[in-house]
Amino acid sequence: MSTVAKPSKASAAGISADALIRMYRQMLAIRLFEERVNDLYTRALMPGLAHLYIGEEAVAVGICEALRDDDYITSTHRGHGHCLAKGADPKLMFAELLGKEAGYCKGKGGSMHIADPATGNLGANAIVGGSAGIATGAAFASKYLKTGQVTVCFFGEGALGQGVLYEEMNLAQLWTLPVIYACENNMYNEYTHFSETTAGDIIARPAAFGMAAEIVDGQDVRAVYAAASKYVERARRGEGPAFLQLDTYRYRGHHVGDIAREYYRPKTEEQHWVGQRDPVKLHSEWLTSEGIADKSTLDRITAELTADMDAAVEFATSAPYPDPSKVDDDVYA
Amino acid sequence: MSTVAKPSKASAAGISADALIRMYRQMLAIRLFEERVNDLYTRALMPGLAHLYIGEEAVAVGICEALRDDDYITSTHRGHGHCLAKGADPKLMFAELLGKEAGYCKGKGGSMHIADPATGNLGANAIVGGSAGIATGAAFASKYLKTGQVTVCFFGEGALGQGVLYEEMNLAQLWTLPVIYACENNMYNEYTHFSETTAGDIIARPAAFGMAAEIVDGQDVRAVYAAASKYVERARRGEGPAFLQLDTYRYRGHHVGDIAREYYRPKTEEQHWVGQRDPVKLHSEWLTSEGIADKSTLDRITAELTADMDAAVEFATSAPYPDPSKVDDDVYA
Amino acid sequence: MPETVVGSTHASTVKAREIGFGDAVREAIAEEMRRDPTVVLMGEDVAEAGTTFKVLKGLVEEFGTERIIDTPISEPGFTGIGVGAAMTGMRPIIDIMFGDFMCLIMDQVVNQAAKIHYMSGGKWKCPLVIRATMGATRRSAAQHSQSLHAWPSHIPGLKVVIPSTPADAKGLMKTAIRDDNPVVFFEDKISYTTVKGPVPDEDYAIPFGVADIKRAGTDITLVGTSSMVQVALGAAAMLEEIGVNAEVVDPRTTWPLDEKTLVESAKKTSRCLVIDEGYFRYGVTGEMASVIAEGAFYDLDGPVRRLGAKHVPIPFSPPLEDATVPTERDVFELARQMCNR
Amino acid sequence: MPETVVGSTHASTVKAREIGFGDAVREAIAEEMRRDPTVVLMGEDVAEAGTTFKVLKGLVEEFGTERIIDTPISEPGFTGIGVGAAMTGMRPIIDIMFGDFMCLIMDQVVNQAAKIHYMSGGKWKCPLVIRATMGATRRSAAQHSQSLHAWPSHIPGLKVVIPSTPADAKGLMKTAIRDDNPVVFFEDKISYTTVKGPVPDEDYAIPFGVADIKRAGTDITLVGTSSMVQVALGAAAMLEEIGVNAEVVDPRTTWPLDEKTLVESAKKTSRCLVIDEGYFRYGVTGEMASVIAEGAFYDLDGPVRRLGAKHVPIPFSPPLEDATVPTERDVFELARQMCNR
Ligand SMILES: Cc1ncc(C[n+]2csc(CCOP(=O)(O)OP(=O)(O)O)c2C)c(N)n1
Ligand SMILES: Cc1ncc(C[n+]2csc(CCOP(=O)(O)OP(=O)(O)O)c2C)c(N)n1
Ligand SMILES: [Mg+2]
Ligand SMILES: [Mg+2]
Repeated sequence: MSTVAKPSKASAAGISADALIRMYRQMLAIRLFEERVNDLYTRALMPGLAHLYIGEEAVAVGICEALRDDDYITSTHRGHGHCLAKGADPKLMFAELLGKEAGYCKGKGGSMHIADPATGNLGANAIVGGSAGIATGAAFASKYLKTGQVTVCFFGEGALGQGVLYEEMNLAQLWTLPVIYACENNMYNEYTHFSETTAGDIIARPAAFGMAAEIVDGQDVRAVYAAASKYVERARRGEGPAFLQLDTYRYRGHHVGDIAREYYRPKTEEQHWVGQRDPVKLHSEWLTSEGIADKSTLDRITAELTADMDAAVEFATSAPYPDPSKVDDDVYA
Repeated sequence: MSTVAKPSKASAAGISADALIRMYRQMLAIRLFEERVNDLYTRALMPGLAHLYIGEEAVAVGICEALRDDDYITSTHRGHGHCLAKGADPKLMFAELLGKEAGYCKGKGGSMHIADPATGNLGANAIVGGSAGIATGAAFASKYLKTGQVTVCFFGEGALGQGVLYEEMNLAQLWTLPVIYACENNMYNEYTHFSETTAGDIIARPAAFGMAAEIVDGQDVRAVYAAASKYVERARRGEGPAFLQLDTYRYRGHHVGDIAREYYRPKTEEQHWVGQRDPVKLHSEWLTSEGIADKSTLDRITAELTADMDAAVEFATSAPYPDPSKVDDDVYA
Repeated sequence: MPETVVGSTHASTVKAREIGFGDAVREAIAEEMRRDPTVVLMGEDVAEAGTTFKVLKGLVEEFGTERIIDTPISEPGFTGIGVGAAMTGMRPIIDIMFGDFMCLIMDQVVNQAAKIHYMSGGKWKCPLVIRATMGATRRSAAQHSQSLHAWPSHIPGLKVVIPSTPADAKGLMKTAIRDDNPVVFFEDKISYTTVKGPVPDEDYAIPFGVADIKRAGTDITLVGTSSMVQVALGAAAMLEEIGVNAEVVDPRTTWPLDEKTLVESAKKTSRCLVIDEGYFRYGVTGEMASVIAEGAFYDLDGPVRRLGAKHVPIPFSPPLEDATVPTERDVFELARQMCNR
Repeated sequence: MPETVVGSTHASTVKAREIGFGDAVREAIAEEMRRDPTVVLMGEDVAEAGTTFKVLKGLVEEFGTERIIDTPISEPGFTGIGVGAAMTGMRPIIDIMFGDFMCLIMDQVVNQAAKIHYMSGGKWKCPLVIRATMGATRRSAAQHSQSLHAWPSHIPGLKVVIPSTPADAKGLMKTAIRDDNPVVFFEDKISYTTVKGPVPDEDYAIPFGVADIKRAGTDITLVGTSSMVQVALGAAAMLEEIGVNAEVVDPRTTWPLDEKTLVESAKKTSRCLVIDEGYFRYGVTGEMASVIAEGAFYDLDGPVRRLGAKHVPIPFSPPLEDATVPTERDVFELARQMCNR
């Protein structure tokens, strides 16, 4: 990013203007990416389903901004945002979503399995809670190999239902592993409100293992970044794992086909979050009001990203499918 | 029990003399039973292995004294004590331990699988944490069928490593199920001290789900009974589950063959618990010092139980094995 | 309670309605819930949402949230509850959204539910139904497309149902719910949208261990399971055109297995091909083919042959995924070759 | 690093020592840990206790608790750590005390470890070894006696090893640790106390997918796995006495499977019996028998026959348990019958 900002409250809060604008760009990239996913689905160009991250962008972006390139993440069925925030190329992502040979996984993974060693992405996971072990294991390796890497395990609050998560938290705390459990609390497990599935307070669960834990406003990218930075650096110093509860909201359906949602959540609730708590809007307003970026800068970013995303979609739609004979490749290393 | 006691601190504490003496008898029964198990093993009369409950008697007895006959329990690999405390017949137990047709499970279960509908025993379980689901499910059924039954799920502190336990605690608390999670903290998971396997405080874990939880001196049968009564009646009233952490100690090896233990726990520690904290001795001393039972009463109980147990062993050793053709029976109901 | 127990080919002989595969399952569950108040169903998003596949829509309205129960995302946890409740007077149905999640509940199913009757010397019973889905071709990728029915079929103490038609699904689900043992019931999820068929109006149940001859023939036996029954029937139609008269046999339950019908059919036709949608290796075709080969060896013209899904994780990309599951053409080609045409 | 890759019958041709089955496994692990610092082993009571079976005694003294790691009783948890660590530069060995606990870790093994290479289009690797035990006759009852090797054998992406001798166990464990894929390695736990054998002094590894002819013969092929190899050899000795010369073939790995050696042997002898200690139905014998029947059909005198454990949960009582596992006499009787003696 070229815009250099004058000193402001933001840099006073210890975040550089570069970082602040980069976070805006990344959130917007996710938003534009996901809108195109929805569009591809609606136009019946995308096989299967996809779970959109729209509304939750500040979580992935704020956290990944706190990571090194070689740090690891694990992701979920709702993984496009994590993937992009960690540095993935939208072209290769769209290609994967469409099942094309040029995709990150040669079309073998699809929306729920994008993985990319180059950006430290250990993979999205279609098993709820299924990546808790992988993330904790990567942290184990980083500690054993003394690489200084930190791993972030993203998961939805629904994963609190999976026992393996508690096994991993116990192990991570016992062995002081550099892993951050990032619980994206968007309040719904598919079509069920989390209060119907969750006894007690979420945050009490990691705390029960003696783990550092904090509730963060997941719509405020700066707050997310600040909390993530604190615990990532702590983990990197060898002081152990942490748990972040990131309160957020998914604006769209559980998946692209989930249109009629009123039987499980009220329209007014959606309107509140979309209207009052949009992370992209909130951050862009803050950036301009603080004088860190002016409207023209933000407009230019939007234009750039729109062009990029459209080109990426074009690349993906015109890319070839893998030859059926490739089905037998990659079963074994 | 015939001895009627004069009013005392005990009945002031709300426990009848009958109950107090019955608890002594039950603890002693377990002690004598287990000594004979060890003897059978040493004389190579018992197939497989057994995990002795010696030292932990007050836990099973204090809890089961608080239960109705039709309440349920689930038990563990270290299950003889639970089984006896819930009312099992030593004859049929010994027969099962020796793999005889007359045993509780026709010899098919053995030491780790004694089960008995007549005494509400849903079964011992050789999978650590494996009965958490069964116990919670029985509580679910009792609530649904409005039977007023309560289920106690016994498990060792090692089972805190099993994720399914957290799933069950969450479900039990959410659905207000009448189940008591009785965590027998004897400080060792086989040959590993629990502090090497357990991050944070045990009691914080149920508390994280909003569950009622209490630490109890597991060597004090009256304390165990008092706590169990409180939470069992609470559960029976429909006020939900509870978790008891019962601090205790196993005097013998993890199993009968675990003789040389100094590499994982010091002799002095064993001596302390055996010498200072023996639940049978503590309770018998209290009974006599309070004048609830005199030495001759206790001696008579010892004599009776010794005769019973010896007869039970005799019954079991002389009972026939099942015919090999029976192997195909009972696979399906 | 009026009830007809019917075996094979009933659907063509009684008054029937045309309904979908999922509807048939729902009807069976609803009817059993009406008949027996101890039947409850629990799983993720089964109540208001009526499952992710919308198959149970309407049940919560009739039976309430006390009996159609939404759970946390705790497959081992609520399966365990099912086991305990089944032992203590209830007949729970546990809904496992994707059969792939069977991986999470094997301890509850295999070490607990399947064994408690035997381990207790016959004293405790566990009348539990595990409903799970199976099947690929929905572009759901490797963790949402598996057909793992071979696993429970390997475990003594379990019964395993893999219905292929609405009528079978309904009649077998009723038997599953009434059975005193743990039953794993696999529904091919593509059937929800692609399979319709006649279902008798009357109350009926189909016994386990009775194979159904879905098409009588003389030249070759095609043993098909679940979605592969439809594929076998399609291939049979193609074979007809080249003068090969194929018999299509649907075992309907992998355990108990109707060995007699399988063997008799193979003896009659002297050629047999077994087709299943699970991973090819160490799957159910190996057992079925062995049973048939052992029983019909001296009547066979050639070895029993097998087709399963390719032995690869299920890929996402449509052309790749489509290459993994046996097709009508695959079956036709192999059968043709076996018949020397 | 000097290393000899040897296939079958090496043990008889090189300088060797007589050691126990468990010692062989420990030696393999120790040697690989010396050679590669990224190899670590974790499980319950593996360090000071050297496992419940005492098989790994001494390793923690050499490698320290950083590399021989005691875990909580969290099989899914530490298996998951193994998967993640394997993906990020290590070669972990996960110790699953009793194979029955495989039921707890199938999600980690099947949905994660086995699929990550494929799902990522070949980008991530998972060089993980899962050591688990199998086998009955120890009076350990239904939850501690199962032989569940059929399950992972069914899953593409996994390799599965079932060694029968110390030499094989050592050579195959080395290959398992060096393999870039998840490998499930089953040790028959009764072997720890009952099986001793010659193990080459030199450093060697045995490739996967190479069956070993444990005894050459001409009249009947006995395919035995794990503990059943010894049973087959015992039966072969009995058969010898009645003039039947049996060949005993040990596949050593269920996947990859050395189909060629199995089929060639059956073609040569014209009779084949497959023996395995897992539950009989839908177990590994079905696949092996089918492969052999398909490949050798026209050379066979009769159907390929199979023996497995009885299809019942493993009972505790000695006379009952002993009735579940195929014995030398069972194999002898069936083989004799197959040879019309
Ligand atoms: C083990 C498992 N159970 C169930 C599912 C089906 N499923 C997919 S997403 C989902 C809800 C997840 O909710 P949450 O973890 O809060 O994530 P969100 O979708 O809200 O981001 C469910 C139940 C699954 N994929 N894996
Ligand atoms: C799932 C599982 N993992 C491991 C074992 C082996 N094992 C049997 S008892 C035991 C230790 C149990 O410790 P704890 O729960 O504290 O009970 P205790 O023996 O102290 O009574 C272990 C690891 C098992 N039976 N089940
Ligand atoms: Mg959510
Ligand atoms: Mg303990």
